[in-house]
Amino acid sequence: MKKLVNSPVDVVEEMIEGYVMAHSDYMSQLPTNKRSLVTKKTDKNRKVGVLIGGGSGHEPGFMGYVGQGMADGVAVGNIFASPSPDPILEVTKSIDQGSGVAFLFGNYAGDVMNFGMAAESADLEEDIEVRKALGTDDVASAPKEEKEKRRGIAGEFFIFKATGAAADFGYELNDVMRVAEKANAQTRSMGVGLTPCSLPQTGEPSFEIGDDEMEIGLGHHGEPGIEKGKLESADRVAERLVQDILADEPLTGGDEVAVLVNGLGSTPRMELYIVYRRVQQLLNELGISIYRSYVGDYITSLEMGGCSVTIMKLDEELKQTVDHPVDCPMFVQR
Amino acid sequence: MKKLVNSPVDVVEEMIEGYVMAHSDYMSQLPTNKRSLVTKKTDKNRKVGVLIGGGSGHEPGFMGYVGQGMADGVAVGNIFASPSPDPILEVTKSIDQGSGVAFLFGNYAGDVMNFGMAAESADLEEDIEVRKALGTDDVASAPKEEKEKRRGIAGEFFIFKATGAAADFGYELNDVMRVAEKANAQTRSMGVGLTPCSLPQTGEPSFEIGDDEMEIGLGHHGEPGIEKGKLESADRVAERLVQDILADEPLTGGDEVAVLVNGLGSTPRMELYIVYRRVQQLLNELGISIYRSYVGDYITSLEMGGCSVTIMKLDEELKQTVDHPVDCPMFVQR
Amino acid sequence: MEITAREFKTYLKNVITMVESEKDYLCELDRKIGDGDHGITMSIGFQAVRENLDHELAEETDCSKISISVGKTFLNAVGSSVGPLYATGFMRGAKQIKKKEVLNDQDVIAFWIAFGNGVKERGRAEIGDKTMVDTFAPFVDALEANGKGAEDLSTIFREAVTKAEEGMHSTKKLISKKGRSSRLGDRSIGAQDPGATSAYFLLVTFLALIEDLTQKAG
Amino acid sequence: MEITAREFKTYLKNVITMVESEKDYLCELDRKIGDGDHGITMSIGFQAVRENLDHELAEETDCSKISISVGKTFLNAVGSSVGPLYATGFMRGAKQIKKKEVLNDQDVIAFWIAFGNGVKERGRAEIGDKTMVDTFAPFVDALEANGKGAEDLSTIFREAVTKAEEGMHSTKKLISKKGRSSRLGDRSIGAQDPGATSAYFLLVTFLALIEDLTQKAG
Ligand SMILES: Nc1ncnc2c1ncn2[C@@H]1O[C@H](COP(=O)(O)OP(=O)(O)O)[C@@H](O)[C@H]1O
Ligand SMILES: Nc1ncnc2c1ncn2[C@@H]1O[C@H](COP(=O)(O)OP(=O)(O)O)[C@@H](O)[C@H]1O
Ligand SMILES: [Mg+2]
Ligand SMILES: [Mg+2]
Ligand SMILES: [Mg+2]
Ligand SMILES: [Mg+2]
Repeated sequence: MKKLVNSPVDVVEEMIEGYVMAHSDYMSQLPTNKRSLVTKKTDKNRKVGVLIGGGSGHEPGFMGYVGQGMADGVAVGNIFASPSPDPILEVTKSIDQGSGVAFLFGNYAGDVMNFGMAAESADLEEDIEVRKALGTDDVASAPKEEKEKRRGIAGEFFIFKATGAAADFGYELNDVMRVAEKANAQTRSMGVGLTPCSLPQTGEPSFEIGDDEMEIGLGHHGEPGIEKGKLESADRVAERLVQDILADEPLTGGDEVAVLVNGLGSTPRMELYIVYRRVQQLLNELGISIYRSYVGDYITSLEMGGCSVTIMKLDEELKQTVDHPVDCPMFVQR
Repeated sequence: MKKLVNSPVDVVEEMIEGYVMAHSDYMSQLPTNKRSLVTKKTDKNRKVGVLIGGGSGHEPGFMGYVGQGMADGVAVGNIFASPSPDPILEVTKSIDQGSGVAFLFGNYAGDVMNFGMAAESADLEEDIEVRKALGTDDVASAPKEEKEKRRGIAGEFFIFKATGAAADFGYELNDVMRVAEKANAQTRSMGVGLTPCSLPQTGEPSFEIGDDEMEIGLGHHGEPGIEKGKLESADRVAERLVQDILADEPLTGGDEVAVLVNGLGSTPRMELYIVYRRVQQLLNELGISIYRSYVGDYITSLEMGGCSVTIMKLDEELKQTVDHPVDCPMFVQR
Repeated sequence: MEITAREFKTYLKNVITMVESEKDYLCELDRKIGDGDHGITMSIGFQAVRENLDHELAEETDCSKISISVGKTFLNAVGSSVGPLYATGFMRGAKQIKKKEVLNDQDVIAFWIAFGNGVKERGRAEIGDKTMVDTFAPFVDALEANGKGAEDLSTIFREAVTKAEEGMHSTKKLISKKGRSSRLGDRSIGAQDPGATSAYFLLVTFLALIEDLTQKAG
Repeated sequence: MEITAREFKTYLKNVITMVESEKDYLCELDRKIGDGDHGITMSIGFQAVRENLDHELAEETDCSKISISVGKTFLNAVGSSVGPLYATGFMRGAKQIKKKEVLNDQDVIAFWIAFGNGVKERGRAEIGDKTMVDTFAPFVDALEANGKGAEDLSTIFREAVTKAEEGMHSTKKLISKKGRSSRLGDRSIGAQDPGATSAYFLLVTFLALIEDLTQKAG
């Protein structure tokens, strides 16, 4: 597949360079590690540092969400690969204000190990209190009984947003983590893939798929889904995704939710809004009201085609976090 | 090509429905014409109405730019087709506050005729003063000597932004149009296409292209470019695009510019930032400083692959317009 | 020859059928030099016209009103370039046949001359710009030259459509000067203009109606 | 048998070569059940190790320090899942050969037992989870069972690598329980685990070194 790159080996470094150049008023790259980026804009109420991270190739995830109202810093991994402990540790040292740091990342073997090792070093070597909250929103990735095995996909956006807001509210680490965990517990996602992506180094499609097929419940690293199905209409896809989410966590009339219809990379907004339309119809039919919606490319898989639906059930506190303004290079909310 | 749609015939209507549902706090659809959308948020200083429009399939262009700080309303056409005069006229009637309306659209035969007919009706039937500013930023679309024949592509974003800001400054129609025309005169774009898009109704790729080829100077309706070339590295592509822009309007050391690296639909942000990196390097080498940059999907062609570079030369007034905050469903700037 | 409102509607229905069957071909032509939608646009427009004929116009017997309504419906449904062009054609044509429930030879000729000139005025294109004007202009010239003569409508119209066809084919070797394809410059050479093609289909379908009616009368 | 620091580095260089030649194959395996990058990750990691060997480690003669440095370099370059896994292997192995410039048979066995156990502890995977532990666990078991016996290193290691190979093949029929591929459930059956495969390559390359040295000595 075609890419606008120089050498595949340099894509991550060059992307970061371009990103920091384009948003020099927002971002700085730490001198200690070029994979460590921190914000230049922090709310003065904030005590607890918020660190996010993971593989690259998910832009705007994750570096796009560093800024006011969301994360203080990010550790950037290779494409679809967790960052190593070193850049995580450097960000941690840079953003800690003495009240500890929240690590937010998706529940993937690599991330668990690397962030775990960094957290250990932060504690032992730097005496910084680190707490971790893992995104596990993908209902397709494990059955309900093994919820702790689930992966994080687009729903991580809601976790970053909620946690960033909690930090801006001036909460202490305990409360910041309580909000992070609540946001994750209340958030569920389900995705569908139409076309694969390809890594710059191999150029090979990440999965084989027929012209009339779709991957249901796929991850956001170009992995195949849990099931291959016939390609269906936008309405049927929306129904399937919403059904799977509601089967996992039944919502009832009167509930309020935030909704994210996330594009995986190459799906036009036109299609995302067509999907959104049906999602809202379905929820409204059940008496569930949508407090706020997000439609667009929030966490992608390079140029993969398809989308996911994420529903976060809200209480008063989460509503406040949803409403909280944000100013990041790739996401702004007033 | 695969699409997440229901019937291809309904895509535009369903997209608009989903859009208005998702952003009901921002947008309303006029009862008189379902292709007419107007903002619910207007700056109280604004006297002159700003109307944008064009074909759909360019999302966030154009409906995504209706809101505070940009346009008051949009007329939505079929995919890659100008809206007809009726929705344009309805929006005009709705947003006019008695001080006239600015029509902003790209210089395409269809748009010129339809917006022209609507402007005539607004004048004759409704006694509303309408002035038109056409986007002609695409340097590839005609030689310098026939500048008035040039098409509008991604640079229209800068025109919308500048004109919206001018309206918010409380300017009268004359001054709003002066800013619109200045913004257009100072803005140049040049694009490159790697992969075609396809219309939902045909599913056929919009152009044939080899695995190692790119279309240089292409339009944003999936049209072929002015020239087919070998696919080159991101740096070489950035150099070619910047060169073509500078050859058209030489910039000199000390000049300040706004830059937009625009994705055409399926090009990952990673690649856009790699292109941006080289663009900034080139401009900085010439002593040109980048006042503000935008990198992302601003005006797309469905799922087309590729990007364009836009450079707007700034004076003090245009800088103010660039800095002016915006709150639209698909674009927010603080 | 006389063409009733009912037959005028038959013509429009034949156009609808023709557009559906040539839709892919028109898109194919537009993909080469434009944005690939010409067949779709024609189809969307004439499907709206079909609705219109089936409902609002079901009882309408004034050919002029039918033509105005068709023009407006087409325009509202498509916008685009062809929307204003064909809509203007239908509106200007309508002016020539005001309040007529039956069209005679001179009405038909006047209608189509006004139609063709309307398109040209709206688009401000000249012959040789590689647009539908390359189909309409020689067609209008032929009608103007022979329209007042002694030949029957069928012969006059056939000759004019032959000129239209030549005009359509001539677009192949032209460099585009107007519309979306003009950006291509030399790359537009070799491709036939989609609008010139749909224009020819509009005309040849009318010719078929005339020939059909002549045969029935004869 | 004795393995000098220089020979230990030769081993690492052989691994680098092996990784480059098996890169596409490892990606291919990872595409089936993971994210398709395992070969790339291994290559990025061992290219960084190559840099390291050529510069920082060029004069280093302490096998333990070499192993620590390789582990850290690999980890820093890749992160990912294999980063912590193999890095932990190299670090734990290093602990067994502290300050040694030359490794004897028992050192080698201790190194690899610690390496395999380190991977297992870091990943918290069990045998049968369809990971590289399916390669390492039977390999470690074999070394532990035979390591103190009378046979020569070459024979002991060859047997252990045979077990590793069987372990690697066993992953084909397993349902993944750990790592990226676990989401696939039943769909993961039939595909060989990429990490189990690269682990086997690490071991079989070491076997080749031993056999090479044995031959030279013999
Ligand atoms: N200014 C013009 N005058 C006459 N015909 C034009 C003009 N501009 C475009 N056309 C015709 O319109 C056709 C394209 O129509 P269509 O594909 O429906 O519109 P669009 O270009 O907006 O996609 C062209 O092939 C050409 O014949
Ligand atoms: N918890 C674990 N324990 C042991 N090995 C694991 C574990 N998780 C993953 N692996 C191994 O890592 C391999 C994948 O490595 P790689 O593709 O480099 O990382 P990633 O999954 O982050 O893309 C798997 O094939 C598996 O053998
Ligand atoms: Mg990976
Ligand atoms: Mg069009
Ligand atoms: Mg067209
Ligand atoms: Mg992998």
